[in-house]
Amino acid sequence: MTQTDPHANFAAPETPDWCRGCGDFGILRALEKALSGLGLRPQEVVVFGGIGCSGKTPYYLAANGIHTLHGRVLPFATGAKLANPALTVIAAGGDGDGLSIGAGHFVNAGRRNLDLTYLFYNNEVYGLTKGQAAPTLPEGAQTRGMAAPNPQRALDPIALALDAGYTWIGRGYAYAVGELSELISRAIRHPGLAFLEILQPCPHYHPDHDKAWFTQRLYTPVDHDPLLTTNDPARREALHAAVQRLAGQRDERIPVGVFLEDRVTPPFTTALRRQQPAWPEKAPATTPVANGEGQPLARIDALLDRFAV
Amino acid sequence: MTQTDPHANFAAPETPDWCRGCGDFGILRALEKALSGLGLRPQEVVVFGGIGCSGKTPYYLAANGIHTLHGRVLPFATGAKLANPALTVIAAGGDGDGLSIGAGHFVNAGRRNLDLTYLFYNNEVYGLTKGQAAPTLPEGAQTRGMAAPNPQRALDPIALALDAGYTWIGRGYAYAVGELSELISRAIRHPGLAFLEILQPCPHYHPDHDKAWFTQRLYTPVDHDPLLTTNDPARREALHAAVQRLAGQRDERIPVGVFLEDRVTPPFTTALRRQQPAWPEKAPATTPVANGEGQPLARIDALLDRFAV
Amino acid sequence: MNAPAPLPFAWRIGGPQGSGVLRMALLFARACARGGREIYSRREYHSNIVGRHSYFDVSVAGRPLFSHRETPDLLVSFEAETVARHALAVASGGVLLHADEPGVPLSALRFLDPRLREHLSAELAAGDLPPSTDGLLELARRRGVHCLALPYGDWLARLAAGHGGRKAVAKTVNTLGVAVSAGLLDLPLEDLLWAVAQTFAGKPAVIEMNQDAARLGWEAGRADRPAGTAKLSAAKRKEGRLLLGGHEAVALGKLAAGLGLQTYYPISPASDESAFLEAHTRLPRSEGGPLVLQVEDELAAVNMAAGGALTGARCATATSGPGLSLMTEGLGWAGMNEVPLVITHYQRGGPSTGLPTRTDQGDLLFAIHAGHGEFPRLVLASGDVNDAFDDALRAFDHAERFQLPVLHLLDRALTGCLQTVPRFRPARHRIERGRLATDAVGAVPRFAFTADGISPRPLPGGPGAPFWTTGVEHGEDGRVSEDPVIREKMMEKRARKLETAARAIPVADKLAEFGDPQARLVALTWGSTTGALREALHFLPELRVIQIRLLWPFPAAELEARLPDDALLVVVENNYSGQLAELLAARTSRRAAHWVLKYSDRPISAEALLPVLEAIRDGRGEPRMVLRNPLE
Amino acid sequence: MNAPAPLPFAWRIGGPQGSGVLRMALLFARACARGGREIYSRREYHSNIVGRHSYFDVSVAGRPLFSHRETPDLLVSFEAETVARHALAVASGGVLLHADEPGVPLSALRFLDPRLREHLSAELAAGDLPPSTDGLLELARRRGVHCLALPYGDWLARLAAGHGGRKAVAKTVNTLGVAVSAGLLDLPLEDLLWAVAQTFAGKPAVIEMNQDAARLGWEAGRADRPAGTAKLSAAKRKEGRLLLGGHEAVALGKLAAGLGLQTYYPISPASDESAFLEAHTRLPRSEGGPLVLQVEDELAAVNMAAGGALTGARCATATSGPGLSLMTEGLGWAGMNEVPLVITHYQRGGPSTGLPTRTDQGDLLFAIHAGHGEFPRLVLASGDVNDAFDDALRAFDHAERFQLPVLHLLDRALTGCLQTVPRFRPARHRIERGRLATDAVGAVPRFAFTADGISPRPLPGGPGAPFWTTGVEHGEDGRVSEDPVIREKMMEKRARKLETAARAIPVADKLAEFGDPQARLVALTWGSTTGALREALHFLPELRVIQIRLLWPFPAAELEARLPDDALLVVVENNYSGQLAELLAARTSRRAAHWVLKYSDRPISAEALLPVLEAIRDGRGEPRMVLRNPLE
Ligand SMILES: Cc1ncc(C[n+]2csc(CCOP(=O)(O)OP(=O)(O)O)c2C)c(N)n1
Ligand SMILES: Cc1ncc(C[n+]2csc(CCOP(=O)(O)OP(=O)(O)O)c2C)c(N)n1
Ligand code: SF4
Ligand code: SF4
Ligand SMILES: [Mg+2]
Ligand SMILES: [Mg+2]
Repeated sequence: MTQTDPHANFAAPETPDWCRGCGDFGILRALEKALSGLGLRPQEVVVFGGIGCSGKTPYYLAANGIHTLHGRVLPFATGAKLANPALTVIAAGGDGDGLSIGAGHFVNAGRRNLDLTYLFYNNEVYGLTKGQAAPTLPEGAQTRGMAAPNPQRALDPIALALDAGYTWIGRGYAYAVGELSELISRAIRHPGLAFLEILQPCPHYHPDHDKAWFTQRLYTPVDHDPLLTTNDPARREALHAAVQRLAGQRDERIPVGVFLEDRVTPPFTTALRRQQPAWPEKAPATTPVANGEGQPLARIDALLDRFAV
Repeated sequence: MTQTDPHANFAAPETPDWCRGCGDFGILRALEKALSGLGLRPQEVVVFGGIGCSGKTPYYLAANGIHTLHGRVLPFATGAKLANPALTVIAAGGDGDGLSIGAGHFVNAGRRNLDLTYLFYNNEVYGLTKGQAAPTLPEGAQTRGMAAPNPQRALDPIALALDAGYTWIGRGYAYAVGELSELISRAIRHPGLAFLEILQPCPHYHPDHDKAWFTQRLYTPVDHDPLLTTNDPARREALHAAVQRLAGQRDERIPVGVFLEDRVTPPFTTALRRQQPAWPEKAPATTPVANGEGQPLARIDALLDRFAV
Repeated sequence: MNAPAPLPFAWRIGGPQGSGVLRMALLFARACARGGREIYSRREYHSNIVGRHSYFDVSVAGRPLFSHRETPDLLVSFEAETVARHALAVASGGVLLHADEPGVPLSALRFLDPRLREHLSAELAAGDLPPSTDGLLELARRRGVHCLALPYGDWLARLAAGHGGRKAVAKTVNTLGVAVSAGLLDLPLEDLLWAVAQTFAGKPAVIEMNQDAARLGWEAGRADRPAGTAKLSAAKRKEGRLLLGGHEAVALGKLAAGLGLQTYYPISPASDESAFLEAHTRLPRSEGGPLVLQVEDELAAVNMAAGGALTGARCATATSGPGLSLMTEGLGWAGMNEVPLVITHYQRGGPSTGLPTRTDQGDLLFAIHAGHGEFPRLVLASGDVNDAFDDALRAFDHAERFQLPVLHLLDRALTGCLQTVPRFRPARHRIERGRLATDAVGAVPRFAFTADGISPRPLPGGPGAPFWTTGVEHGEDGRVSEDPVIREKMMEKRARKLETAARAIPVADKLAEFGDPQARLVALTWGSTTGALREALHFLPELRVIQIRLLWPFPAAELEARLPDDALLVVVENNYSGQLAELLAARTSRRAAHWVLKYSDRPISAEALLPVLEAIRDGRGEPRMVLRNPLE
Repeated sequence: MNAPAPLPFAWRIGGPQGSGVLRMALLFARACARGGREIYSRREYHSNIVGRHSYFDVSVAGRPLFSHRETPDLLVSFEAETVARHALAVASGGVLLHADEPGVPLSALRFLDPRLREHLSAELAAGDLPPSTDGLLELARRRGVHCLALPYGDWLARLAAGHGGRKAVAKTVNTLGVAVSAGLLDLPLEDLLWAVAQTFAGKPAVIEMNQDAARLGWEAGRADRPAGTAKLSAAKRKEGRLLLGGHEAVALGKLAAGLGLQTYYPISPASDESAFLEAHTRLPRSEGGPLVLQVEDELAAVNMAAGGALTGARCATATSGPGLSLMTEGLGWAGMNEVPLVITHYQRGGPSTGLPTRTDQGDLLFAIHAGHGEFPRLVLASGDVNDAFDDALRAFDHAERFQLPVLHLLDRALTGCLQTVPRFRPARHRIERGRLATDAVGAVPRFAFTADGISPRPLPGGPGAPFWTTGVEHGEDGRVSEDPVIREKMMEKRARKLETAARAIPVADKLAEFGDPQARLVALTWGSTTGALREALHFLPELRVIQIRLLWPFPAAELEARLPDDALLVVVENNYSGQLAELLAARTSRRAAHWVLKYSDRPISAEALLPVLEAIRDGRGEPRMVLRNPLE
């Protein structure tokens, strides 16, 4: 992250076509604010969107915006970050995108502590396809788009992110723009894989969970210390158990804030350098492949010699 | 499960083409034993295999054997069980099959407490494609098929199964055929979704983890009570925490046995009957669709009336 | 168009998504159909939940209709964006209903496409008019369009009195607009009131309120009738008809077929079918009924359905666009394992996410070749709502008789349409379940080599012995075999099934012919574009239309036998590359002389097709002719 | 074969998987190549880790070779199953080396395919011989094969003394067998010893032990030479040659191209390439070097590579069979977003899991049509190891110049082969990176409409302004647009790139011609089957061969221009349905008169092809001729 051009404006002129009152507006504003507050240059920020109402986020930001495929936002973002580690890479996608069709990537991304920020919009429904149950919708719930109560049980994104190995985990709320923007900044600043669940009201299909519903329930746990700075297995176990407990609270009281900030697990860089010591300095995206005449710069002579007869 | 024809022989005449000493032999024998011990009829048992050395299991069993696609063993098994709930349905697949390419299904199957048994062969490698790292291989480990140490971290199948919602969770060891067969029986008898991790030595690609390695480490926790018979959240939380702790032990001491047996969570049947009260009695596979003359039995007249003009 | 007399009457309604446009189109269509008339309508909408523009065209006539019109005789609008988008499309002599409100500058319409804004501004500038909706109304007037400003606000105020206030009645504005148009057209009030009752069925207070609005609007319309406006006065009622869309017809066909399990992952426009099924799983059926399950992705959907089909249930999945791409591997597995699996594929604008709510016929060659390796499959495509029901029902018979996956293709135009059709008669259908292994002793192996390639199919839990199947190449017993001779025989066996299917399927299910069998000008098409050609036949008697319904195996011999040597072949398709034309070239000795294509992902209408076909008839056609309409 | 003189010498070795067959074939091939000879070898193995049968054919000659032979002149075997499978294939007059051990009944060979067991038993019964390996040896002898029983056990006992005992030397049995064959063939001992040193490089003790075994075996072979055995005596050494396989050539080509990121999911046979790359990421390169990452599945692999390519890195993924099916959606995204992405696809036996370790050319039409909707892509196919290197290198240039996904097809026969080729000369290549947006002010939008369809490509972090891309249809600025006119223009722009590519790619990269340009008999092919045809040219001078290297866009005009009106077209393919023949029919005015196909998923050899081509030449050919060999 280059720290020039502070407070660039990340708002794009495009008009969002979200429904009135959609939580996505708040998230967009919080993200703009966070990016601008971090003093990032729009050229060096790449926001990848999944497919869904949420996935439209990059359209409305003045940063590089890549609208990907349903469920594949993490692979795209991962590829970009590997190829050009100097970029600030953010993945934004819905709960269906992330935990239903994208669940395999969700889980496997946790195996690589790559410096990405994953914003997971939890509205408990499929917005853009007209209100079906998302994998975060509790069993028995029935939203406006459904013909019958949900027969399937909900997955808990925080618990799964923890199991999968994400090293920064938090939860925010779409309408609390200030707090959310602060959480996003912290997630971006974290030098590993950050997962931020954002509780996002969908007034169109899930009107029960409106502002009032959330306001009654949200709280910031004061006694929770998310920092992991020691390799002591007991501390890790205790912290994991605490995060699991926080994750489980989704009914009467819903905690928000930073749940885990693991400063101990080495970044993926460490592992990658074992294979490719030139990374990240000589990144695939920015290292020339040909000289002035177009001749390949890669030297494969020694390798060819192995096949010589 | 029909209880006629007890002790049918489930051994097929086919010669397995696994390597000498492969843990898969033990699993095969344990499975034969369990099926036979449960007094199941071969015709009513369907074993679905993933793709991998492990996925070949159904070839060698005298039960219906469906060799599916890499990573898709759970969807196939789910479809069969939904269509014909009278069948005993078992899914058998590798760790790559289940947690890498199949991780999305692994996680989402947990949302449906369907009466399936999932045997997950954990050998920490991709056997059939020549020894690459499975998603269960720890970071830094290097097996015989790998050019460099594993740059990615391991996933914990037990922790993920727990958080995904599997209602029976256990771990067994391939060479302990008697115990394993008992675990498989219990998993099959569980009326919901059962997950059994099987520690499976792969002498060919992962010779470090041989019999001796395992024998030194395996133990059965005596003080762990896997039964959940109450809806009391505190008990559930405590049990989950205990399972998480057991899951985490994979180095010096490795627990085996039943970790969770949740008798409280209702089977998927309950939820499905809300949509389709005729299920499971009138199952899709066994309910006639036409009368003697071939005329459709479904009566759509009332529905057509709605569109009448 | 050279023969204005028999043109169907064209009505259009537009408005932002979420404002009730779909329901109002249905209301109007119902009212017209109730009066004995036939309907065909098309729907356009954005990939958005609320706010972006959508519109509906409803064509009405005394004869069966299969195509919409691009130039409405009457436009119902409520706000400025609809006026801006459609004012220039209204047929000269037609009527434009708009809210009696101040004009809006085009620049204030946030969802108007920049290209369209420029286009309209240029038109306005050429007419020395301001870049606003007022300017556009004036331009319409100059073209002979009657623009009627409706005092929706005043009317709502009047209705508010009897129905709980302004807020409660706000939504009846739609009904008012529709009712005014009904009055203008002399549509019988009782048909309108019936349609209102149908449309709000189950909500008596809402019905009452909207019927009041309907009366109010209808009277106003009658009073305001511009001279020369078309009449849709009372006609003879016709019994035994349905008004519905393609996805509903497919769902009904599947239910009639005895669907046991439908798995799906939400996707536009396919999920409309699954939503309909989900709402109707409990329909009286002799016994049992389908399970309809939303699963985690399309990979799960296709393979779960295959897993179910293996046990003997009739199983299907339905998808669109990217969903089919993800089902490719599962399709191949079903092909290799000879599993009867039905995949209903609703084509939408591609590639990639494409235009999820627009129509396209771009997936034909993909459907035929999807999947690595070579395996038999059937590909059917429906041309209208009738076909959709029949094909959905038959797809299961094909799948079970020939033991292979069946891809049933539709396109968004067909799903989103409303069409009047004769009531479906499932009882006339004879279900065929194919060859099942009934021997208690599993004497015949699962993949036994047979003359027609079809082996008796055992079911788990059934009378036979257990069986094996695998996506790996296998012997007759379903166990892996890498033997070269077994491999050859198994490839030949599977391929033979396709020949068997080609022999067994009646030619009428392979292709449908319309128009003069002697005509030299022959239009070939598939899918919903058939409709525009069938409609065109009314105006171009020297045309003959052949609709290919079975696309794979391609009915090459049957088609060639029907084409005289001197036939002038025109292929009409809703895609860029002319995929049927490519099939024709690959599979027959014939070539299309002209390709008429449309790839703006709006459906082809008879209206747009006619001048092109006339040009071709008159020797003025280009080899490749693209249908365009900048105002759709 | 009608001209025995110039036939390459054919050597075969067989044994269970995991027993070192691959290494021994390499050892023999190296020894021969070292002596100035050219090599082509083919590999057959089961989808299994240890125990099932595998074998290797090595052809040797003084001229470049591109095809194997199906009837070895010399067979090296160590155990009964190899004898059983290959005894009947050895050319009459050839040599069969087997272990001096008691015969084994065929029924005791647990991995012998039942069909083959029956076939062999029938042959034996016909000759009044017992159903055992002894019977088969006798049958071979009757056909004039010299069967030499080798005392491997005794030799190992001798070697054991000097090298740490029986167990330590057990594996040298392989070297012994190879060395006996080398001695029999009069192959210079020093070449053999050099090859041993190469093959066990880095393990001095192992080299020494195996060189001792080599000497021992070689002497024994020299002593035992049956009269008339071919000689591979010392020839002139040739410098500047390589001996390698297709996947290694591809990996080298990618490295030369400046590969930045290769993502992959393990799959046979594609992952051999990635494994090779993983082992060589640290190769000296001016600066940097590729990342090679095993990811969670093929969906991740293709989309991660696309994500990397978006940033300007040269990115690729490699897969086979089912992997490509899963990449279909990602391919379409890259097409829609004009991302330079290279997908290397190693075809294997399909459909479904198919025959993962056998060869097939069944994915051509799938590669061309994969993905819903219509978008441009390039499809290249390599015919041999030379092509593999060139195409891998060029694929990136194509991808970046035309901003589209490039599918580089290979087939298992080509990956699994070993071929001697002139040393690659990457320095002669001129890398082209296409049009990049270099303006600091991003004046030109990402998808600007241009005459050739190619827009300057901005990179994130680069000098331009930020840009947008989306799989939804979009305007020049990369933002979603559902405007019908923009849609049309964007479809046209993307399609134009394919025309641009077709114009820009030199004809020599589109098709390669071999043989007499005047010959009437023209064989068309693609992929590794080219090799058999090139080899056949030596025996059939009235043949002309055209290899299609660029399959999409199909070089129809260039091909037609090269085909005289009276050309007799024969298509040769390793698949069931004749996919190139289908393309030919769809895209040109020509039809293949004969289809020569092989779909046992074993490669086509010149040996099998020749009689068929002769029959065609002589007017005795059938339209469809299937090559079969029950013993492969
Ligand atoms: C492969 C594929 N399947 C299905 C779809 C259709 N689709 C578009 S958005 C969406 C779900 C959106 O839900 P979610 O990810 O929760 O996002 P939200 O709209 O709620 O923000 C689906 C299923 C698609 N685009 N691609
Ligand atoms: C879609 C797809 N990708 C890749 C493969 C190749 N493949 C076959 S087995 C296998 C992995 C096997 O590993 P695991 O699931 O752990 O099973 P094991 O062999 O270890 O029992 C892979 C990647 C495939 N068959 N299909
Ligand atoms: S449907 Fe829901 S998530 Fe989508 S834009 Fe509307 S309110 Fe937001
Ligand atoms: S490779 Fe490993 S898992 Fe596969 S058969 Fe051999 S020992 Fe078993
Ligand atoms: Mg959502
Ligand atoms: Mg494994």
